[in-house]
Amino acid sequence: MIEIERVSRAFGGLQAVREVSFTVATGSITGLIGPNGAGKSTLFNIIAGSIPPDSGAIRLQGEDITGLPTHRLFHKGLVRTFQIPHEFSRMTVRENLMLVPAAQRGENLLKSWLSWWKVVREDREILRRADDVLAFLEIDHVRDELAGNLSGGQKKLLDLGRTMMTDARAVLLDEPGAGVNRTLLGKLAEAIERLNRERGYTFCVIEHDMDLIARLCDPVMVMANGELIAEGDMASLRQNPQVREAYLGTGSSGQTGTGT
Amino acid sequence: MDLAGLLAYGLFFLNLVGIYAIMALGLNMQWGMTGQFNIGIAGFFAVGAYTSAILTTGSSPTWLGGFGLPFLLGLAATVLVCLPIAWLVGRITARLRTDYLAIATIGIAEIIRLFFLNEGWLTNGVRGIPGIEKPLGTGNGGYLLIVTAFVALIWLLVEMARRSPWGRVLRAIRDNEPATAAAGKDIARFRLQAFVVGSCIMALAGGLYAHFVGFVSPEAFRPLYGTFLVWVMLIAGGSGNNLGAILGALVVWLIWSSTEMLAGVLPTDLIGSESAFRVFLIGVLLQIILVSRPQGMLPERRPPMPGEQR
Amino acid sequence: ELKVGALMPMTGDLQAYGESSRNGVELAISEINDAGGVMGEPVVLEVSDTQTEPQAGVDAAQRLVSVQGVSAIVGALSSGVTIPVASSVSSVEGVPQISNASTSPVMTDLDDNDFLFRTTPSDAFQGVALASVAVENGVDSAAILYINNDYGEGLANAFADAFEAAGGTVVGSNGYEPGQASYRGDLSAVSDGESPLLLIGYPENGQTILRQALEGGYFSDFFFTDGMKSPVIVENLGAEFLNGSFGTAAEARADTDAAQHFRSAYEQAYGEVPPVPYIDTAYDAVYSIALAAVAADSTDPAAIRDHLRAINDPDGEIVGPGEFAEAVDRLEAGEPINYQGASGSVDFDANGDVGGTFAHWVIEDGEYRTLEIFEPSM
Amino acid sequence: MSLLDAQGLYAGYGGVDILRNTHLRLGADEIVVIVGPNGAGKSTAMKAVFGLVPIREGRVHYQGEDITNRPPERMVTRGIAYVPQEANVFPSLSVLENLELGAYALRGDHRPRLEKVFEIFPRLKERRNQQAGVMSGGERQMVAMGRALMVEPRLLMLDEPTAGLSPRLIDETFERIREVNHLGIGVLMVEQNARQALAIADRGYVLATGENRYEDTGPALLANPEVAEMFLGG
Amino acid sequence: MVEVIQLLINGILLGSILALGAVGATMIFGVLRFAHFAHGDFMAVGAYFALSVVTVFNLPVLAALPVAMAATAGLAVAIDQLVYRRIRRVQPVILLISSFATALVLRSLIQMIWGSSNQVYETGIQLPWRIGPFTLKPDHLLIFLAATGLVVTVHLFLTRTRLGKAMRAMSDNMNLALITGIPADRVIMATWAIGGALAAAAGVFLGMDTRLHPVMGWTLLLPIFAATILGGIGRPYGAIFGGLVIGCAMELSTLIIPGSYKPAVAFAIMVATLVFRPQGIIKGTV
Ligand SMILES: Nc1ncnc2c1ncn2[C@@H]1O[C@H](COP(=O)(O)OP(=O)(O)OP(=O)(O)O)[C@@H](O)[C@H]1O
Ligand SMILES: Nc1ncnc2c1ncn2[C@@H]1O[C@H](COP(=O)(O)OP(=O)(O)OP(=O)(O)O)[C@@H](O)[C@H]1O
Ligand SMILES: [Mg+2]
Ligand SMILES: [Mg+2]
Repeated sequence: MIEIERVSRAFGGLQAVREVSFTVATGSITGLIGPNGAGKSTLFNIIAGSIPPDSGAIRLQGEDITGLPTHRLFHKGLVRTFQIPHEFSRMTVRENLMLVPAAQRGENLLKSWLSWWKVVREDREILRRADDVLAFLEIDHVRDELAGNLSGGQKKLLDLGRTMMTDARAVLLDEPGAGVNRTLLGKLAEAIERLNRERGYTFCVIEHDMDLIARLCDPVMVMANGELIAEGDMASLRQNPQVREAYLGTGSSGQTGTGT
Repeated sequence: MDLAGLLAYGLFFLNLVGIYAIMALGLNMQWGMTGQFNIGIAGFFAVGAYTSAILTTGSSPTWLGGFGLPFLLGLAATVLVCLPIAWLVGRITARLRTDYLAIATIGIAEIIRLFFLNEGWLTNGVRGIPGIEKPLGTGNGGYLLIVTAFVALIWLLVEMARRSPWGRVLRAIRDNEPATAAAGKDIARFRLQAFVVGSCIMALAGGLYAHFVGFVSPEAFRPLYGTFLVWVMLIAGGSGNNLGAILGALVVWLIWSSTEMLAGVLPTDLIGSESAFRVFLIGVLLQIILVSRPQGMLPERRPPMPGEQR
Repeated sequence: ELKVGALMPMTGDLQAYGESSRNGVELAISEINDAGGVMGEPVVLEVSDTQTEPQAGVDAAQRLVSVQGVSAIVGALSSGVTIPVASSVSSVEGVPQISNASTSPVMTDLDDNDFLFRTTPSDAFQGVALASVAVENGVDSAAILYINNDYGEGLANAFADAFEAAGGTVVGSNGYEPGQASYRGDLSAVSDGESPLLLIGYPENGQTILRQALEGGYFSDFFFTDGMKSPVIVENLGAEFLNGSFGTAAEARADTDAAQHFRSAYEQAYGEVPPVPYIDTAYDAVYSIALAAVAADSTDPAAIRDHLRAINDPDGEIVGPGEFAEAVDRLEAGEPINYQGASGSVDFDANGDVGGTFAHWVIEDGEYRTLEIFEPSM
Repeated sequence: MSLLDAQGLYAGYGGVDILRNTHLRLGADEIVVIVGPNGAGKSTAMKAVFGLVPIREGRVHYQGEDITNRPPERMVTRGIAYVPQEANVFPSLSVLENLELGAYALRGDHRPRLEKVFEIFPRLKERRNQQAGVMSGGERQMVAMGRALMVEPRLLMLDEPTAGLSPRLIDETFERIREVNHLGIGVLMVEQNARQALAIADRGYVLATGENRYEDTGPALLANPEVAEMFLGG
Repeated sequence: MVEVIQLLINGILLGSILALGAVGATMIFGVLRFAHFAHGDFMAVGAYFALSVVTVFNLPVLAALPVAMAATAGLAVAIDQLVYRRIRRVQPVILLISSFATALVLRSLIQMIWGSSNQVYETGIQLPWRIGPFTLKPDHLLIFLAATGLVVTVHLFLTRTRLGKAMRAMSDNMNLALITGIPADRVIMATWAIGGALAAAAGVFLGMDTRLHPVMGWTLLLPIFAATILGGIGRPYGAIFGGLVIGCAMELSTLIIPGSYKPAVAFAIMVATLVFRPQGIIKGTV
């Protein structure tokens, strides 16, 4: 689905991403882990067109998409979330979701003026979808609240909800679990699995919660200092000394494995 | 001070209010809905006024005239002429953030004004263009009907735009650009559209103004009356709220003209200069409005959800 | 009761002129009222501020007409305000409007239903007058810096044409934008190091330009038009640098009774000689309106308009501003009069314009002194 | 005497109470953890204590002194440091400047303090001239913590300090928190990594819809099956 | 060539006046995130304060300068406390419109107190020194030196005290600044005081070079903003640089284009800067 080929990116003297290559297979849920500052989010930014790579190429289903602007990628079915939630803070939660669907008739000003009733009808349909998503994420009680007033975790959920409003084929999730309550996180994992299974979404997930990664992802890529240092399933990575040293540490969090 | 006189002044007054209300609506599309800080309103206002003036007046040896088009065609032309200009300005300034856009647009507006001032072959330069007629020989009353019709039409169009998904994208852009891009919206396109539509509305107001006062010269398009007053109207009325924009135009113009009577009440030796005191009063009233109702008289309300009655 | 509206820039760029023009208006009204008023009632003045902006100007004018119910308007000053007021208020409402200071040639042909008049001559005249004065002073080449508005541009062109026709050379001519902090670049652009500078403008920026011209060594000799005839300039810059500078201004023959009457009355009322131009023109505008109302025996605006020319009957008895009571008597007796104002004969032509005489003045010992008053030969 | 004692708090944003009769208590050298679902009001409780959300009813005492609704900048001079959940660094300032600003309210040489922070987060020393706004999510979290430690607080309030940190750093962070606590600093923190947090905590509160639901020692809460199922992810 | 150099000298003078205004404007922009439209009128007020000192106590202008600066600083702080403080938490645009109202109030107050005609500190003309083909006016040297001195003082103040950093912190995130224990109100007051004092100095210098008039500052506002933008918003050093560039460009422009288009030069530079280097010539992201 997504082929990342020898992608590099430096910021000043810092080589944030170095010659990284891997493939996110269609229909997979691929994990991406690594220490803080390893370059994971930077890689996401490159894939999603937010920043250009210094070298290397990105292909989406064989098509070269390197350097395409974000909104074009969206229409090719590539969607992302942000590590720090990017909500529309002065719009309501519902509006945050209703914004997302592509090619809305009413996004054309002339059509809005000339065929108002069709626009309203279409919008009603979108609203229904949005309410479904909110109910699923258990934040429908705040649906008319301004998104800026949500709690930190609620914002993360809203971010995920926006990807559910699309007909995406490939979704990049940057730490969907950070700050989300563990009980809800379980449900979130379910949601991701279901989207993957039922709608055929392909996921690439950055996450520091090893329980979540272990439960969802196969394969898992490990980055450190901008390079890809290992890949495989979580169980094998846990045994990899390099990964343990760079990332998991020896303490409890890497090992208390199967919480759920 | 008889009733007929008051009525006559009222008609006149409302004409100007209507013209300013249209400008405030145009600004609302740019600022209230998209967050584009355009302080070059006077530039587009001037483009509209001059376009209509040049196209509808009789011929003259000193400036490019003699087209003698009818009123409505002149107004249509304001929009058509403004379109490419606003598009160009919008393209140039597309990437600019709020404060930068503000200062760029005020610069462009001044350049436009200096152009009209110095290119006499086109605009009769400093002398201005006289003899712009009201359509069908209407007086202030008749013209008020026309202006009111335009205010209503523009209000309807802008309000529909605000409630449409198009408006929703604009508000999203105002809120958070990267996230809007991540949601697949072509930010540059939407911003440009809002800028161009808003500017064309201002140009249309310019055309109405030219026919109302019958004369245009560069003096009418200096920043104070061409731009800041419109801002004051929108902010005092309630940015983001289209009725607020109209109400703001009414209230602010009322303050502007009624302070003169207020200032006359105080003895001159107490306040030095009556007229300076009037400006002082305007400033103070404005401050009071801003401090006591910073959201404006009619604050922004979120557009109704589809199916919701509002 | 006759109500006269004064539409003056009490704020904005031309404020200084607005305030003194109002003095002229008030002076005339108090004299008229002392002489018994119009139709037995005192004349009432309503002042309104144009802010030197057209939008505010038309609004103020409409308020004067509709709310205050004035029968005639004196003003406005700048053509940029006077013309919109004429085309959207006075010609529509049918109220005569007499500008005391707008000199734009555009007004001559304006389609104003014959409601727009002025008591100051069009720019076209002064340029010619100034050229002949310059030649007379031995100027054979000159640089011009003019304020970039219709006043400045009109005068600069009229002067340049007449001056060149008389054999002079214009070494450089440039418009300047008001409100700049530095005009050194502008000065440098027109200076050739020896020719004198013709500065057409108003004291606001003119003073800065003069100062920078002197301090930068760009010019040391100057001549001016009426706009720069202001004692404050000499006061602020020092007489020694300006002595010998000369200029023109629309001015009535100072030796007429009317002019002398005006000057002494003004001095008595305000404790100074009229400091800037356009005060006497404002004063005459009020007299014309009052006399026309008496002649029409009505305060109806259209009737006043219809009689504005009638008070200048060439066969009539000449009356001046100090003789209002006599003029009223004559008019009531049905005899024709010919008003001779402080600023000149005030004979409105078919376009509502007046011809005019000009003063050739010089600065001597820091004082403005009028050398002669003459009528330019066009 | 307890370090912090908040009783019967009612507070919220513009009219609606988010906190309803919430109470929190913290002994002088305790680590206390607040857990609960998203939107429960955990962050709001922290903000209310720190004077960022007006308290409508109830009192907050710090070292016996009433600090209810005091302005936040006064809290710092009293020795309370707070790391908010979001927007907790100055994005356009460098890491070093962020840290220096942490000690703004304090007099004297701050270099020793700076060294101590760098010791805890060596990564920050490496990247000290980096603009904080472009740091990775985890790095920012370190900057924010470091900034708070610069005040040498008596009471450290942390809102989800480990969100976005790698497992290894989470371990380290909790380790640091324990060390800090051993120096006699009270720590009040909100955590979603509840199991680990409760494991090092002296006591814990479970907050749901603005009310105190459970309150016990860390291990006891962990052992409570109801709490585990509802709030700790089973 | 001589002409170009002479114009450059003039440009540096104009530029140093612009720079004084721009440094204050840029600091206010940096901390409070709004374009302060009353800044030009602060300049005018400062100039008139000095005029009062000069006429009442019969002092030379430079002696009146510190008084005018202090008085204007006080005025700026007072206006902030009275008006801006109350609306600081709303949108910056409200502050902007409010500053516009402040501008109206100040300008009309000047008219009511000092009248609206042209005034000068000292009557008469100061004849220039002639150095080879160039002319230089003693006052200009004085203005340039004083402006430089002021800018250096501000520089030292910002770097030697923690205030500069605190200002940038506040412009980043006011809430976080509070949490960090930065006394926001005091920092803001200091910003206003410095901005007001510098504006007053610029006004006094402008008055020495031209004349005093109620709108003297207002007309200089746009070039000041142009300088601010050119230098990168929130960058005091950038503002100095921007002021000098705009000053020189405006003076030199008359060599190429008609004087009536002169104001467009500043704007054209400004727009070009914005389009091609939006962060300003000296990089400013604050
Ligand atoms: N725009 C930028 N300019 C300079 N440096 C940057 C920029 N963006 C990221 N970096 C640096 O690049 C490195 C990689 O950052 P990145 O955000 O990709 O890390 P990450 O793997 O996502 O870490 P985390 O898990 O903490 O989010 C970091 O050291 C960061 O400071
Ligand atoms: N500024 C605000 N204005 C209005 N409501 C707010 C505001 N901030 C938070 N809320 C609301 O208050 C409730 C509690 O928010 P709070 O941030 O305290 O939750 P939390 O327990 O910290 O959740 P999380 O674990 O997700 O961070 C939420 O429903 C939220 O929508
Ligand atoms: Mg990251
Ligand atoms: Mg929280």
